[in-house]
Amino acid sequence: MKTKENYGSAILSAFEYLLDNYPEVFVIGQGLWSPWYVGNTMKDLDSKFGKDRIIDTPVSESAVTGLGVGASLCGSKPIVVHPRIDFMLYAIDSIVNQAAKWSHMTGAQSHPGITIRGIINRGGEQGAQHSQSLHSWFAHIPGLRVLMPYSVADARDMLIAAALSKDPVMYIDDRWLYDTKDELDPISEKSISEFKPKIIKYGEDLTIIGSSFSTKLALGASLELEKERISVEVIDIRTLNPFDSKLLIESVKKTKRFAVIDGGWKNSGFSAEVTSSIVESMEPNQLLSKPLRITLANSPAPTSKPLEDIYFPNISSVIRDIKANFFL
Amino acid sequence: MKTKENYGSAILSAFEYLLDNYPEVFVIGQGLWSPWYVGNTMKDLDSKFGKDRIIDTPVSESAVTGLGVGASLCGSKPIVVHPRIDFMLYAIDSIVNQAAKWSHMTGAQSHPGITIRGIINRGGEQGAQHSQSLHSWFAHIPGLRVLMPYSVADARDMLIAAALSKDPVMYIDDRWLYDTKDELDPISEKSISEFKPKIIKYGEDLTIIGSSFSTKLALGASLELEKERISVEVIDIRTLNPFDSKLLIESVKKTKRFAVIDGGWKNSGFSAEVTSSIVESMEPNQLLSKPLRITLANSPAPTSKPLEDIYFPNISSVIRDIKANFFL
Amino acid sequence: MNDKADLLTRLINPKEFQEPLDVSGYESSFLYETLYLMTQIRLAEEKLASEREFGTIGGPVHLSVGQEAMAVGISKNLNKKDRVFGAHRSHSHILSMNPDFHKLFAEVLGKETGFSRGMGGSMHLTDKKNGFYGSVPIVSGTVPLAVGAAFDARRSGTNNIGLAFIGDGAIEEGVVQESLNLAKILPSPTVFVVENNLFASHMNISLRQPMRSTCRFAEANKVENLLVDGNNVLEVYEKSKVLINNSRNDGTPCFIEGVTFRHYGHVDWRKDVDVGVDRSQEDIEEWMKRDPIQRLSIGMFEAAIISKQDYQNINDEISQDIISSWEKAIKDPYPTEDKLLTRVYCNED
Amino acid sequence: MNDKADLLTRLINPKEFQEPLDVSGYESSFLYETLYLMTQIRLAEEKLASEREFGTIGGPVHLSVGQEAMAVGISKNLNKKDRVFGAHRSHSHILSMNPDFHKLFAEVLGKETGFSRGMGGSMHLTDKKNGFYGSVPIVSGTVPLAVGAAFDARRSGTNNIGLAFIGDGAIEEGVVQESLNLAKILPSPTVFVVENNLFASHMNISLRQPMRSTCRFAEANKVENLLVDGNNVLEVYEKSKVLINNSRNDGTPCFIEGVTFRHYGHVDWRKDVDVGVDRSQEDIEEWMKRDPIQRLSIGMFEAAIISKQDYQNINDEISQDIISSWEKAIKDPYPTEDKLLTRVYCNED
Ligand SMILES: Cc1ncc(C[n+]2csc(CCOP(=O)(O)OP(=O)(O)O)c2C)c(N)n1
Ligand SMILES: Cc1ncc(C[n+]2csc(CCOP(=O)(O)OP(=O)(O)O)c2C)c(N)n1
Ligand SMILES: [Mg+2]
Ligand SMILES: [Mg+2]
Repeated sequence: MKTKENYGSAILSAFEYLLDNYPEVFVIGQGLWSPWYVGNTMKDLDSKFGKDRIIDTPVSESAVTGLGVGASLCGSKPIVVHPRIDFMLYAIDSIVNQAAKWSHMTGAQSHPGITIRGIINRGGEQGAQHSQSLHSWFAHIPGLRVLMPYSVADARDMLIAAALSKDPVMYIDDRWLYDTKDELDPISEKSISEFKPKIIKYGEDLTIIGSSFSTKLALGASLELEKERISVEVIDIRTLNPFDSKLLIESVKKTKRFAVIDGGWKNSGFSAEVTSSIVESMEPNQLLSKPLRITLANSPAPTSKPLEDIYFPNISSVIRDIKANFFL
Repeated sequence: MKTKENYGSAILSAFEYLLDNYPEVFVIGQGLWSPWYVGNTMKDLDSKFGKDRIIDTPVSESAVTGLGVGASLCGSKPIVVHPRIDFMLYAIDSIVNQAAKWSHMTGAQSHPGITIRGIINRGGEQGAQHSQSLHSWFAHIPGLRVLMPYSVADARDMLIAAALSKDPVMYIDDRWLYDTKDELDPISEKSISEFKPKIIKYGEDLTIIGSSFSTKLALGASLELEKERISVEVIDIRTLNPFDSKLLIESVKKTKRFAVIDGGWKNSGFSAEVTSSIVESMEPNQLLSKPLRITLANSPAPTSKPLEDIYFPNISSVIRDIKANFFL
Repeated sequence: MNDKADLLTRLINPKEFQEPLDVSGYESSFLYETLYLMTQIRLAEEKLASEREFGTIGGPVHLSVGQEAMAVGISKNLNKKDRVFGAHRSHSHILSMNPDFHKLFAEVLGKETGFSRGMGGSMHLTDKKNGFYGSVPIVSGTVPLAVGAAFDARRSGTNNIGLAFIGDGAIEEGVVQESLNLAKILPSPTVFVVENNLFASHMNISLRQPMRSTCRFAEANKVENLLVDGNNVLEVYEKSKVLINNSRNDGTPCFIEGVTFRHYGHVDWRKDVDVGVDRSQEDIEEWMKRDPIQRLSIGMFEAAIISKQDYQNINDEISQDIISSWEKAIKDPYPTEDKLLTRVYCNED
Repeated sequence: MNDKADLLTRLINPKEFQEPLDVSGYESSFLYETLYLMTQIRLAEEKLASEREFGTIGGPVHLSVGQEAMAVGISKNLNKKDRVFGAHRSHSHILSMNPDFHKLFAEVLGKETGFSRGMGGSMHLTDKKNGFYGSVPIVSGTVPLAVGAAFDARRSGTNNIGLAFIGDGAIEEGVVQESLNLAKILPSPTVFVVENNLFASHMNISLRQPMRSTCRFAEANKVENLLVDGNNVLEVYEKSKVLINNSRNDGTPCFIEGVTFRHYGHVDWRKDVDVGVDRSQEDIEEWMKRDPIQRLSIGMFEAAIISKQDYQNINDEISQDIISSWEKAIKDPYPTEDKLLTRVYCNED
């Protein structure tokens, strides 16, 4: 029996599933006792599962995240929620110095199976400190797993897999996707290592690679390009760390052209990783054209509406950039 | 009149020059009243310039860095010193959310001309939390300037330019370079934007690109390869952000092959930026071979000596990897 | 210590301190200016509330309606060479240093003529030449900056101070605790002003901290501190004057906590009674009776310093200003597209 | 409060508290075990000091020689299901839970047979099954982890506690302040143990904080706390017992500060008198007279619980153990090269 969900409700379903089935799971973060902080993704969890499992907190991102790491070493499966990735900059030590390195430093005798849910919450003239998606940073750190769901099913299934993983996982969802709809199969648990890059549309002339909201742009642009008889293959990355580029390389060997869309900045961003991991794995003459990266403009997020409109890539800017690069 | 300096004493000379000539300069950070914390790079500054300009601090990286940002908005030229980049993870908010974005958020009416000196201090079986060089992270952030001196002259001149710049600058020096020696011209102030990538050895068959200690590896490897009649061009990056790839592209158009050595991790690291910015700027058939990235192993830094030996690239591992990739 | 505890008990009970202020002993002009400034802030924010509700304003606005006594009482002890920092709820702070409606409105609308040239909106305000260095929405983000600005003031031989307006939520961020110690030990003449409105977004302070006053953190760091009725502008003014002057003269930090309450919800125009945890309609109504402007204006009526009609005229005059400033701001240009990239660095390349 | 201030004044004066401990009322076996454990830690660290000086040990060692009473006095109130965390100076902490010389030495040498399988060295120690969850050199890095481990203990219905050993330097990190509030408000049975050795590397506490006792931060967060003579193992034991048991029973945090002193410099074998700011040779000599092991052993001699000869025999026995453990560790294998990559993740791929 399929159920209708949107991306937001799929996240809620994942929480409910986890809380129903795993007493070790608890959720902690800012805004969890408020109905409007994190969209509909955690609605009524506190009344359903109790305020001792759904824990709202002081404004102390650093200690709250560290608490999650410590609890995870003891058998709890904590999910630490940061309503904005921007706020997590206070919690970087616990994530990068402690959680990511703990297994290695202790000779793999103990694993911080914490899930950190960082929400990308941008646009709406909120500006530089309320917009960031630092997924490239976390992709850079060995020891972290970084998942970014694009599809409704992934939004649900990845959260479950993240919570059940013994490794520290950054699960990053994007509020711009919350209304995406789909019909989902009943929940079946998947291992976190199953969420490899995936072809979500087949094509012949060009591969466009994205993750999270960028995959939506890739798909949207590809449908437009299709009308002009340009056949585009679209790949959704899903897992940025550890990153497996096999599928991308195969696809590009076929299409011989590729573009990457990424919701971060360009310099040393994940779009650079995608590009590099492809070009270093095939002889140059297997490509018909130089690759293209489409990213945020090289500035902090502006607040003023007209600047916001050019700061974030959108379907038409993507099409424009692709046509320009590939002379299509 | 040339003076003999090593990388460490060159940094000390820069501090002395700045403190002598600019009353607005003050230096703050942990260990500044200790003779052994930061090598010889700040020796006796406190007794020479006074403990009110050379300020040692509580163990509070976050507030100390924020203090520097605030003071810089008012006309001071603070240099905040972190004896290890690993400790700076507590100060990320002040660097990335505040300093990097301040000019943009305020309509360029006020600029945090702070210098943050982050020292790479690794090896010696110190392990995962005493080893990091997160330059790729800072390269990712618009609004920051990121300088990594390789040469003795740059170690001195970049610090001066950083301190005098009105933008927030990360100046990253590597303790493994402190003993490098050179003869230097007298100090003449340079604008921070002068420190563009630079060819430090000409060659024809292959371009190797590095920064900081990686440039030393590049040069070392190139001299070995030269003995086998492989002519290598070596480029020292110097400024990672804002990043100007023009010279790299010209070089690679000539040599048609390139490798990047970087002291960070691979995934979404600066080595990916170098690679991408080159391949996206030339037609694939202008390259004779796929590019190569040489980075840290994909793990936290180990402590055990035999593992440390394989974790960090060295001249012979660089030569091995280059020969394998380019069938030389 | 016990005095403070008793005072706190009364301060957090909204039924207390509803009486009009005793204005005796103050110059009429001082009272008049104070009332004028508070009313300016109030009406400007009411305008923002309604324009936000209407949809003219695209981004969030965090309103300090009900809290004006803190900004105004403090700013009367400041000068334009001081270095003031705020946070997400800082319209009152910037206006108290310079009540330029047009620049505020233009900024909130993202216009080139705004306080931050349209690059910041409501949550990123700056007006350096009037002493307002900047506000940003990362909670506590500017607090160490204020310590640094104060340190610079001292280093340059001035007797200016750095000041951080923070909330009862911000105090929970570790960097604020570090900043208290740092300001003390350096020392740096930093004034920490806590507007304790008993809430951090939806969460009552009693759910976040073991006590409802935050002065104890100043105590722990041996920082001079006091707890005041944050809805009594005269008390805020008088008491903070002493501490701020000490800071100026000695170069040391101080800490001033005022208990207050916001009339609106955490963000935008809704009163949001039902989404605040431990925030009841009844409380809000009681708190409206402790309204800082009402307490001052009625005090002034009773002392016959101004008449109700005078005050109505003030309101009308301010409203006129607001309307014309708004209309001007609406017509102003947005930053041109190039500004997205040219304002990132100081253009040294 | 004043009692505490008086006590502090005496505690920071090394000329005080040099007398042997009064051991009356204690079981001989308890005293014997305590002395034995402290001596084990002392001699093991002396071995590390000399091997480091000699060059056999490649990485830094932070020695707690002089501070053994804290680890031992506390650990006597702990069990193997408790969750203990340390920092850069944690040989004493891990040995007090499990005095396995061989595992410590092997770890310091980077051998597969060490506490952390050779992946951590001196600064990253773990022995989970004996209650020692981990230590790392980022100052304060494990403090919120201890709050979380304590929270887990409570959630799982046990009466175990989480414990963080920290220094007077670590308390300056904002995350420790956040952790105190968090442990209090949740609540979480976290025991914060401050080994106040008056220094953070080279810097005397008086150059870093306005007061020399750190208990005031516990006060600010309404966390039960006490200040003890950190070189009196019996006092540490007795007084911490009460607070730790409260934490166990009530699920609430507590805070125990002991004033102590390290005989060596910040790192490695040098006494480094001259590089410590405000650390004089004279002070060190006085502090040697407050040596915690000497005070206990002399107390036991005086009470005729053991003889000097017995104690010499203990020392010899331990030294023998140390020699054989060291020799074994030296011969042990390093982790194989594949371990560099296979220990990063939990191998789910
Ligand atoms: C670092 C960070 N964490 C969380 C938030 C979300 N947030 C915005 S305002 C706020 C409440 C702040 O409360 P308080 O400091 O009391 O200020 P008030 O809103 O009451 O004026 C929170 C938690 C944020 N903006 N920044
Ligand atoms: C985050 C961080 N900042 C700075 C350091 C450098 N450092 C190592 S130990 C130490 C002193 C810590 O002092 P304290 O907490 O009192 O412990 P003690 O050395 O006295 O045992 C410092 C500053 C570090 N390791 N981590
Ligand atoms: Mg508040
Ligand atoms: Mg100490």
